Amino acid sequence: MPVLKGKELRIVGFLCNWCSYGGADTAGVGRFNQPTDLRIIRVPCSGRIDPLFVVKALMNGADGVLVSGCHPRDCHYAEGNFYARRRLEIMQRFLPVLGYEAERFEYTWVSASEGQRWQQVVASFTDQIHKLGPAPKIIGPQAADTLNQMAAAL
Amino acid sequence: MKFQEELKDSIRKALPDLDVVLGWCGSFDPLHATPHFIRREEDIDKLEISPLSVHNLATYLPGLRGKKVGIVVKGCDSRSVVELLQENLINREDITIFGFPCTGVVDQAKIKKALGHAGNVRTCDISDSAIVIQTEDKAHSLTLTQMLADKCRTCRYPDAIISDYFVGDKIGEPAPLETDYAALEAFESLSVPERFGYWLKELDRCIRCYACRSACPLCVCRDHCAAESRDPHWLSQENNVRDKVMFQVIHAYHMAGRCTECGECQRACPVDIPVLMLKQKMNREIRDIFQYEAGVDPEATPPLLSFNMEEENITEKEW
Amino acid sequence: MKIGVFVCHCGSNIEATVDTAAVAAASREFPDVVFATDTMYTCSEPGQDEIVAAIKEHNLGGVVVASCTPRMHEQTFRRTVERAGLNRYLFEMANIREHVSWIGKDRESNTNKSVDLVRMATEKLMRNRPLYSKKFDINKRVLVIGGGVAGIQAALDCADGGLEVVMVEKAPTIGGKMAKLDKTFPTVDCSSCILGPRMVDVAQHPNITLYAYSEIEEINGYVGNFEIKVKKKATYVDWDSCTGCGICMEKCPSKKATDTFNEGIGKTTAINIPFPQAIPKKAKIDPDFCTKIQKGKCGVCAKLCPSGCINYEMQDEFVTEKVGAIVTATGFDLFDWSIYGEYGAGRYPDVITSLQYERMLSASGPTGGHIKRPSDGKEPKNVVFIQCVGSRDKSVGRPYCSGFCCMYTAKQAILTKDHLPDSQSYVFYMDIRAIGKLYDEFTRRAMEEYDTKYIRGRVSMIYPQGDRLLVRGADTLMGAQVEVDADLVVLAVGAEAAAGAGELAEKLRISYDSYGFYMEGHPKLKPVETNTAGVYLAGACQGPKDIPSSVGQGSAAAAKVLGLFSKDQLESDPQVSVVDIKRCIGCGKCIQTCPFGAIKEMEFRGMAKADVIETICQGCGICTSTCPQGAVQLQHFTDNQILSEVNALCRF
Amino acid sequence: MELVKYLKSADLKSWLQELARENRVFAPRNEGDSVIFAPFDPEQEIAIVHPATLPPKKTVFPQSEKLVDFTYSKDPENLSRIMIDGKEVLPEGTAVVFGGRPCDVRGFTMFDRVYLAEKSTDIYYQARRENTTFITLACEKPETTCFCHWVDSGPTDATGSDVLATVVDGGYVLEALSDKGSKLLTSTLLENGESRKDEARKAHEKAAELLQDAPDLSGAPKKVLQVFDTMEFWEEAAAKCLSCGACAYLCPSCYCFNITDETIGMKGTRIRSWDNCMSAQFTMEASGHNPRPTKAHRLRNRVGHKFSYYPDIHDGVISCCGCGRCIKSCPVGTDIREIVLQAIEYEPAVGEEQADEQ
Repeated sequence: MPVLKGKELRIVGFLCNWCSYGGADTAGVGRFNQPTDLRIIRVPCSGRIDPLFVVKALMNGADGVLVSGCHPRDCHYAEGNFYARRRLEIMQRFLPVLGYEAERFEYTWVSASEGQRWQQVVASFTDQIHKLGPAPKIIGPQAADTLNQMAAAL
Repeated sequence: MKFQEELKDSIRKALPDLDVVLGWCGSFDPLHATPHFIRREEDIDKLEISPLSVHNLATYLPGLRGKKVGIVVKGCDSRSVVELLQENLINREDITIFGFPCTGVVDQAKIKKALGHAGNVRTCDISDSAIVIQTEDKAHSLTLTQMLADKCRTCRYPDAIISDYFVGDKIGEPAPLETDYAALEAFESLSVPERFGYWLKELDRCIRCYACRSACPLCVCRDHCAAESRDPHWLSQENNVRDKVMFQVIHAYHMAGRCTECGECQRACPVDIPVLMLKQKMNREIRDIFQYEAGVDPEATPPLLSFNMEEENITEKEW
Repeated sequence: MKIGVFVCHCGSNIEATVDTAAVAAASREFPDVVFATDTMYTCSEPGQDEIVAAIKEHNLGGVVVASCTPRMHEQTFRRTVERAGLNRYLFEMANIREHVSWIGKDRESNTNKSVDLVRMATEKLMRNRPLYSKKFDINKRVLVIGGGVAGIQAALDCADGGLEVVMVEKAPTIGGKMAKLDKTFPTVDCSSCILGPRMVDVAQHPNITLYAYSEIEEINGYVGNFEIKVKKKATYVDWDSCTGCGICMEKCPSKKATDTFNEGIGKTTAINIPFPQAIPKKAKIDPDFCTKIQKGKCGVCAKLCPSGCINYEMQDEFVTEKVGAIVTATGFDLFDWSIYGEYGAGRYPDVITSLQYERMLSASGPTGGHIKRPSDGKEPKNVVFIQCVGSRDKSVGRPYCSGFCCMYTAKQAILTKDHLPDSQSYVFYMDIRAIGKLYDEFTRRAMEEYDTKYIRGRVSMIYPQGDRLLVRGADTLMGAQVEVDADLVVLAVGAEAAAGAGELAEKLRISYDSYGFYMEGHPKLKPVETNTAGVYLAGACQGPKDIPSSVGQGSAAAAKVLGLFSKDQLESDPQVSVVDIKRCIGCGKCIQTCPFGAIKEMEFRGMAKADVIETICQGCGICTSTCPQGAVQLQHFTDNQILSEVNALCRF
Repeated sequence: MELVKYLKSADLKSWLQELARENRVFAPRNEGDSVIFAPFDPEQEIAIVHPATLPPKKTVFPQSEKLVDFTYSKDPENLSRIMIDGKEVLPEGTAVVFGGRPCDVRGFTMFDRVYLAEKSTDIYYQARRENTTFITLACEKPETTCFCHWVDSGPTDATGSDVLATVVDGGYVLEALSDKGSKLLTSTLLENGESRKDEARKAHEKAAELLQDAPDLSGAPKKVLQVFDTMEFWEEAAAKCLSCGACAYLCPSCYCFNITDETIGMKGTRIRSWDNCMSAQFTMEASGHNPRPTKAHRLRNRVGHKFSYYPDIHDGVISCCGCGRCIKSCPVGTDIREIVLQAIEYEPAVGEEQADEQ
C-alpha cells in the first residue's frame, strides 16, 4: 500500500534535520496544503545523503526522489551541503545514462523558516513527477521480464 | 620494442634495491601477455613490452604496500599511479616507476571479432602498423590502429606522467585518432527506455564475479567492498539484474573524479559487458563541472572530496 | 525487537484528517510490532504513562510514536521510554501531524501516508541500537557577542553567577541602540540613566573581559569547548594607556568624520570618543579622515596626548579565547528607508529617522537636546511622524511588524510637546500596536493629553513647498485625502537584521530566517536556544524586540548558560560516527572531509585506520557517505537504517 | 539403446522448437561479444561453432535460486506469537540443454558426487539434474587453452551426456547415450543415422589426433598437497591473481554456494547463490577472523581442491574438466595448468626439507 493507485506516485524525500525538515514542519504549522505523494526520510545533514540512496530508491521503484538541505553557507555542520551539492549534482547528471530522466531527481535548499517555499517545492516537484509519469520499473530477477513488458508497452 | 633492452638494463640496475618489479611477459598463447613479477635477475629476460601489454599493473600496488616495488607503466597506467599517490594509498618512496613511450595496446575483443575466433593462435607478429596472426588454418593481417583499445585511440598521455626511469624517446602530445566520448554521446542520444533497456539487457549476463572491480586499480576497498557486505546491505546475492545494475552504479559513483578510464573493468569482464561507459559518463560530467581530470596531478584533491562555496558550473533549480 | 506503536490523535489535530485507529491496526501487521494503539494526547502525562505501562506489560524493546514532528517531542518521548527502562535511542517518531494531517485534508491519502511513515519508522527502529553518552569536561566561560542592552544583561547575569565572561562588541563602545535613546517608553525615563550604570558595571566587573571595537573572526569547537578567534580592529590608540581625557578630540583639526553614534547628525573629529558615557571611554581614530594616516601630515594628537598612546601604525590584532557557551546578542539595524521615493529618498534634509530624532532630543546629542530642523536650525512647529517605514510592507521585502515603532513614535510625540509646547504632532499610522503593560494607556496619553493627531493612513507623497514640506496622505477613517504642512518629518523606521548577521550565523553554525533574524530552537519552547548546542540568543538578533523583552531574553540566555554550566561535565550526543576497523582500509577520505577534524588516523596492527574522536564528532555523517565501503557509520543514521527506510517505501 | 540419428543443419531450429514444446530448451547464443546459454529463441542464431564463453552450468545449478519462500504471520490474539510458513521452491519441469561441450557436461558428474551423495542429497540439484537432458556437441579441434585430455577426458568424451552430437557434412550425427537421450530422438525431423556413423567416428578420431601430448597428472594429488604449507609457492603463483571470482563462476565443475535470506516486511526468501573460494568473504567468520586471509590462501584452495582434496575422497577423479575457461577468461591470464605442473615439479630447497624433519 505504499501509494494510492491512480492517485499518487512514489516520491521519496531525504531532508536534513536542521533546515529542510524544519521547513517542512513550518509548512505544516502554517497549514500549507501539499500533495500527499511525498514520504520524508529524516537525516542529520544533506552531507549524509549518499547519492546512491537516490539510485537505490529509483531502482526499488520510486518515481521521484527529492533531496533538500540547508542553503549553502547555512549548513548546521558548516560544510555538509557543499559536499552534498557536488555529489548530488553529479548523480543527477548521471541518471540519464541509466535510463532515468534527470528530472526524476532534484535537490534543493529550504531553510527551517521557509514553509511556503517548501510547499512550493513539494507542489512543483510532485507535479513534475506526475508529468513524467511512473518511472521504469524492473520486474523480476531476469532482464527478459522487464524487457518484454517494455516491448509490449510500446 | 626498440627500448626493451634499455628497459631491462634499467631494471637490472634497480632490482637489487627492490623486492619485485612488475612488468609483462608472454602468456598461454602468442596473442596474450600476462603480468610478470620480476623477483630475480633471471626473471628479467622474460620481460616483454608490446601492444599486448594490456594489463594496468598499478592494480597490484596497494596490495604490495610496505614492499619496495618497481613498476613498468604505460602512460595510462601512470595516471593510476598518480591517483593512488594522490589518495595516499601508496608511498612514493617505496615505488620505482619505469616509463616508456607507449604507442597503444590492443583490444582483445576487437581482435577476437576480426578473427571470428581467437582460440587457436599459433603465432602473432606485431610491427609498427600491423598485427599478423597465424591461426591453424589461416594468416590474418590486421591494421594495428584499428585493433587498438578505444582508450589508446583517444590517448593524450602516451608517456608516463611520472617516472624514475624513462626509456626511449617521449612521444609528447599525440593527435588522438578519435574524439573523446563519441560512443557515449551516441548512446545518450537514444531514448530513455532504450537506455534503460540497454543496461538491463547487457547486465543480465553478468555473473557477479566482480572481475571489473578486482581489476580496477582504484577499487581499493578490495575485500571490504560494499557489494558483498550485509552491513551495509546495499545488494542482495540474488542473480538479479536490479542488483547487477546497482552494483555498476555503485562502482561508477565510487570512481567519480578518481577514474582514469584505464578500461580494466571492461577488459576484465569475462562476458564483455561494456561497463566502462558508465564511468566515462561520470568522468565527462566531472570534467564539465569541475574541469578536473583524474590522475594527472599528485597534489590535486578529487572534486567530490572538496568543494567551493560558489560553484561556477552548478546551476540550481528555481522553483 | 518487540515494538509498540502509539498513534496520537493530538486532539483533533491529527484525528480530523487521519484515521489513527486504522493506522494502529495496519501497524499491527508490521514485523516486530506486538502492540499498537491510538491515543488522544500521547505527549500528555496519561499518554506517556500508557507508553510506560505498555513497555512493561508487553516487554517492549522499542517504541514508535506517530504524532507531531520529532523536533517537537522526540526528547520528551526519549525520556518516557528511558523512564520505563529502555535506552532512549530505541525510539522513533513518525511525523503524521506537520507532514500529514496539517498539509492535506484527504483522509484516505493521509491515513495511507501515515501507515507508510509508521512502517518506515518501525523498519528503522528494528535496526536501532542502544547508544550511550560519554562525559566530557567543559570550560565554564561564556562569550557574549554584542554589548547592547541584551548582551549587557546576559553578561552581568552570568558574571554575577560566577562565570567568566568575554564580551565582544563591534562598535567602539557598548550600549548599543539603547545608548542612543533619549527616553524610554512607557515610563519616559532617561535611557542613559538606566543603561549607564549597567555599562559601568560591565567595565568594572571582575569576571568580565571586554573587547570593544572587535569582531568574531572564527569559531571552532563545540558546546563546552569553543575556541574563538577575536579580531581587535586597529584603533590607532593604545587603549591600555588611554585615559579618555579627550584632549586629542578637542585639538584634532580634522572635523569631518561621520558621527556614527549620532546617526550622522553633525560631524565629529577624526580621533574621537563616541560619547561622554562611552564604555570603554577610549579614543580611536577614524583612519579615513585622519590627515596623518591619509597624507602623513598633522600628528597633533600624538604630540598632545599626555600618555603617549597614539600609534598611527597600529594593525588589527587577533586573540583567542576559549569558552564553553556563546550568547549571541547582536541586535538589529535600521531599515534603509531611502528606497522610498515618495518620502524623498533622502533628498530632503528635514525628513529624518526616528533614531536621528532621538539623538536630537537627547541632551547629550549634537543639538544639546534642542529640536532643530537640520536644514535651517529653526524650531519646527508641525512635526509629522510616519509609521511603518520598512515594516509591514511586502513591496520592500519587509512584511513583518517591527513591534516597537508605534510605542516610540508615541513617546517622541509626547517629548516633542514637552520640548516645544507650541508644536503640533501628526502621526500617520496603519494600526496601533500597543500590546504590553501600560502601553495602550501610553499611546492614549499621546493622543489625549498631548493632543497628537493620529491619522490612520499611508503617506503617498512628501514634497517641499517653500521651506516647509507638504505631506500628503490618506485618512482612511474619514475616507479623505489629507495634507499637512510639516516643518519636520520623522520616519518610524523599522528594524532589520544587523548587517553581517548572516556571516556570523555561518560561523556559529546556527540558522536564520529569510530576513536574517536568527532562528530559535523552538518558537515557543526554546526561545533563547538555537539548534546548535551551547549557542543562545538574546535580544533583537532573534527578531525585533523592545527593551524589556531584550533584557528578559538576556537574563533567560544567562539562565540557560548557568544551567548548562551547573554540571562539571556534559554528556556527549552518542549519535556519532563509529569506525569498523575490520572494514576500514585507512584511505583517509573521511579525515579529509570531516568539517570538525573529528577523525584521526591511528595505527592498528601496523595498518592505518580511521578513528573518530567522539566528543568532537558532531554527527553530520559526511564521513559515512564518503566512505565507499561503509566502514564508518553514523550511529542512529547508518546506511542500513536509511536503506531500510528506503526499502520500506519502495519495494519494487 | 544404440540409437543413431541424423539431423540436417537446416532442421536444427525446428527440432529444438519441437523439443521446446515440452521442455525448457537452452542453447548457446551471442550476447554482446560473449556466447552464453539462454532459453532457446528461434529468432536468434544458435552459436555453436566455438565453445561458449559460459558453460551451461546454470541450467542445473542456477546462479541463484530460491530455496524457500517464507512468510511470517502473527497470532491476532497475541502479536508476540509469530508463525512462520516456509515453502520449499522445488524446480519443476524438464529441460534440454543443447550445444554443451563434453567438458561442460562432464563437469556435472563432479557435482553429482557431492550433491547426489547418498547420505546427503541436495534435492534442488537433484530435481534439475534428473530432469535435464544434455545434447552435447563433440569437439572438432582443441583450443590453445583446452586440456581435457590432461584430466582423463577428451574432445568426444560423452560422460554425463545423454546425446552426443557430431558435426558431419550437412548436419549432425546424434547418438543416444542414455534412455533420456533416446527419448529425445523421436522426432520425424530426424533420419536414421546409421549410414553417417562412420563419418562421426572419423571426426572423433581426427579430433583426438589434433591433441598434443598430455603430462601425467597422476601424481598431482600428492604433490599439490605437499606444497600446502609452502606459502612462498602459493604467493608466487597467486602474485598476479586479482582474487576475483571469474575462474570459479566460469568453471563447469565449481559448485560452491552461499545461502542468504532476504526479507522485506513479513515476507522473505532463502536464496542460494554461487559463491567462490577466491572471494575473501568465502571463509570470513562472524568474528571477523578469516582463515584464508590472502589471495595466496584462496588460490591454494582452488587448485588444491580440484587437484588434490577432491580426488582424495572421490576415487582419484580430478575435479577439473579441462575446458580452459579459467585461463582464457582470467583478466590476468593465470594458468592453472602451469600452477599444477609447477607443484608437481616443485623440489623443496634443501634447508626447507631439513627444517620439516626437525
